[in-house]
Amino acid sequence: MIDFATYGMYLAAMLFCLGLAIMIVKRNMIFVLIGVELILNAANLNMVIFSRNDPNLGGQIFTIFSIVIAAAEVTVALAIALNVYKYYKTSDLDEVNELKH
Amino acid sequence: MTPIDVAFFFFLIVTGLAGIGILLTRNVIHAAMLLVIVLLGVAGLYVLFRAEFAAVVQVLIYAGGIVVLIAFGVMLTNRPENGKLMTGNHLVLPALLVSSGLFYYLVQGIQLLDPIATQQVAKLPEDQVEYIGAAFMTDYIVAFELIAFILLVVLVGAAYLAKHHSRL
Amino acid sequence: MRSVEALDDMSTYARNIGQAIKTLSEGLKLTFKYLLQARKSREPIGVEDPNYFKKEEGTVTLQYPYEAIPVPDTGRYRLHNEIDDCIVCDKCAKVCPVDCIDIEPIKSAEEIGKTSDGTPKRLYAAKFDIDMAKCCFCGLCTTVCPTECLTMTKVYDFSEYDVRDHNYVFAEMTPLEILTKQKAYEEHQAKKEAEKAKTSSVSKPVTRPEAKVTETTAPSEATPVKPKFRPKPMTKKPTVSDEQQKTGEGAEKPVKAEETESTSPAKPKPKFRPKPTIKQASTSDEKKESNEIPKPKPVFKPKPMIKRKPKDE
Amino acid sequence: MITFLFFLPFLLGFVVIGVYGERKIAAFIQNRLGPMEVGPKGILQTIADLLKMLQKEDILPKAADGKLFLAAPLVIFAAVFAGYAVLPLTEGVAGAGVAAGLFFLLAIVSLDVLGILMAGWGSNNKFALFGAMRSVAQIISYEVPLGLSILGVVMISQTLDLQEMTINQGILTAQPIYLFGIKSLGLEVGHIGGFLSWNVVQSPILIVSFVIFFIAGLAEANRTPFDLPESESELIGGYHTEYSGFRWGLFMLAEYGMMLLISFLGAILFFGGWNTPLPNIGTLALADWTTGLWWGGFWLIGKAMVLIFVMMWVRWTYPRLRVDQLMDLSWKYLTPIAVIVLFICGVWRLWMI
Repeated sequence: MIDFATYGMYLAAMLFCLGLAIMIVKRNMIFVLIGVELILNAANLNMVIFSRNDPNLGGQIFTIFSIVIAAAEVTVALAIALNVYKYYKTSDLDEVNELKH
Repeated sequence: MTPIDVAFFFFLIVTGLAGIGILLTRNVIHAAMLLVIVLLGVAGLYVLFRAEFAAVVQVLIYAGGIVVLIAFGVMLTNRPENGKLMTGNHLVLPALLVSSGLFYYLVQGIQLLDPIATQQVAKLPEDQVEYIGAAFMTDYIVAFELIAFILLVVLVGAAYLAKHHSRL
Repeated sequence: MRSVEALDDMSTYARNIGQAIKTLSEGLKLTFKYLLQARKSREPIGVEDPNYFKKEEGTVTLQYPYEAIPVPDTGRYRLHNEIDDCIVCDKCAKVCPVDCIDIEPIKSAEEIGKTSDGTPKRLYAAKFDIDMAKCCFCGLCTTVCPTECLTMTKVYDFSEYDVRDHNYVFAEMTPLEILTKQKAYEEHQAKKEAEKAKTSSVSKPVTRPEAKVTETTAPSEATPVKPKFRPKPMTKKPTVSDEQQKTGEGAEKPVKAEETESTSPAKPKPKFRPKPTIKQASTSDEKKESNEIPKPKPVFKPKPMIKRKPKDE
Repeated sequence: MITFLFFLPFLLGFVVIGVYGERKIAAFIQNRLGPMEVGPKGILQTIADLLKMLQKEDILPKAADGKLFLAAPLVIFAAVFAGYAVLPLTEGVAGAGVAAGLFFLLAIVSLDVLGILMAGWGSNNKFALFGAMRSVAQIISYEVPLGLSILGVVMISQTLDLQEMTINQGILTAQPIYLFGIKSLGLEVGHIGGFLSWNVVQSPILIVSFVIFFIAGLAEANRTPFDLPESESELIGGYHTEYSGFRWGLFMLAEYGMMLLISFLGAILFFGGWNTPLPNIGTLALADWTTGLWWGGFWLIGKAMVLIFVMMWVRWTYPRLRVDQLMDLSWKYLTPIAVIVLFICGVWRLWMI
């Protein structure tokens, strides 16, 4: 029997670190958003893995909650990104450094 | 290797490679499409970890909804340079240091876990969909209603934010 | 006030829905009716048929190559020239508004034959091309034709793969024949010149007209401009058209006419439809005129004739 | 696996017949004859077209984003075809027995949006991009009324498993079925079967639901009157402007596959799936006689074909909508009505059945 759970957790850790690296490395707003999604997915994957041991399916249920929240978060983030782009004419986060309106 | 093992490692490897691909690519649209692969791979892993409902939700909301939103966002907020949407990298070294260090410690942590304990599979409810539906309406009713409320707020808020304003 | 407006809005909303359902179902009913009518189909009946305009239901298309609406007997579509009746008068080419007829005549020393209505022929048609791609089907050429050899036929489907195939060649002389005819005429002229030179002391009135004739041969009947304008291969053979086959066969008369020196393309003799010989008298009159007119003003020779002729009719 | 082996050839065959049927129906509605040349009555026309299409060059535009461009048709087709995995074909023969089958179907079909987006963006052509943007906006918008109308059915039949849902609409059900779903009438029609036990008859409010489902399904399949993603007259063909040969064929295959999927789904959700429409009348046990393995497949495909015909009929009747009308229809009309119907379905389930 292959230890699915451990491999899954390795993958989750890897996704988390990839997401972190993407958030730091990339300068584009959308890329940062993608990194956030990866981190959320890593967390969800871990929850699902451990939910296997839970007859109450708590992990799964919270995964679903987290997915829905992620959808809401992306929507708002994109609306903000759209506005930032409209104002600064760029989607590069380094150039968006003034608080002035 | 049973077919399930093959499927498991297939999803595992595809997900990992696509994730690395996102880090390496400089094309935003390619990154979004690789994100779809990651999300579908994770959904496949959900199925193998006996969470079919979560997998379907993942496909429906993440792959079908969020990525499309992201792709739309890319198209609306980026100016293509000679046909491609490219973005620069910076702080490569610190990022690699931080993330690989974190990865090292996470792997250490995972190895500390009792492998036997993680393999014990509890007896899950027969009809997961029914069980989850009931749980939403009983044990998790507060969270459920909160989510509904948040979604409503987000719907209104995003529409307001994205509306054409001369000033915010 | 506001509630009234809201009520109003709601009623328009409901009305919209009701209207949508009504109109959509009506549209579906209509198309379904047509779908059912498709069992009936239009028959290939001609315009003479009293039921022609009564067929309102069912599919209106005919499977064209297999079934076609009969063409009325008076249908005027593709031009056809009965080359044996043609006196190569060039009227059709002159009257054509789109210049689709291209004629190249060769003069002959003597009368080379008669058309079926008795008009004497004095010109060989080295080239008689009608470019149906240019033709505008006005029918003017058929009205001016003195011998009624140029007609519009009932053939209406003459599509081709190559636009050049729309150029119908009616002349049937081979290049060799053309050369020999030209040569014969030149020799004839030369002979005349020689005779003239011999009898140079003879009174002028005799020589004058003949000198004129020699001059006019080169720009014979105002055509020399055209060949330059449209250099078409004269030997071009249009693909399969019954007209063409007819004209190809109709090498009879020229052969007879030129017994003396022709290399005689002995082809099977065609049978000719007897041509209506109604206007024999008038056309022959004009023919004579045309022979006389060149004397005073050769360059514009056929012009007055063309104008006069429609008036005659 | 059985359904996979069945549906792939079936889909290919259906596309051939469907294109021919579409052209014939279009012709008849427009007083024409349609294809008549290839084969008797033009039956082989589609096959000839197919052969021509397969011989064409697979063109990759120079400025296109190669990877996205080449992968897009495959993604679209795979997404649509994956939807077939959970369809119950006949009695006892169903695809993957996923408990959340219907949910899975909705999820996987929504993936073809990505393929369209990839095609539109990858082509690097403004018409393709316009078409893709329109298409994505349209599909996402119409997923809302589609989902809501399906949710009503799910509420009434209390399951997400399509096979179970089908069983509950025929004589094989274990549950009692009341006429029009009204218990107080006291007419138990479960043993009569036939069309009386279909969902639309079990709870007549689902007729409204079906209309919404059908309209939204048309929009999902990018069919006229909602074909403005590919509107030839303005966008040259929308997101598949740049495609040629076999990849273009995959788009067509996906479109017809989507049509067929929506038709199957409509038949299963509202018209009893593989259940016979003939009821048992006393000793004349028509329903019993016409229920079985082969009958099931026959009835399901027959019902789907009727719906396909209606789609084609609609296509050749109505003009194309404008973008704002499209959005108005989805958000101002279909979605509110779907919500109301959903509410009524809940009430119906609680009090009537």
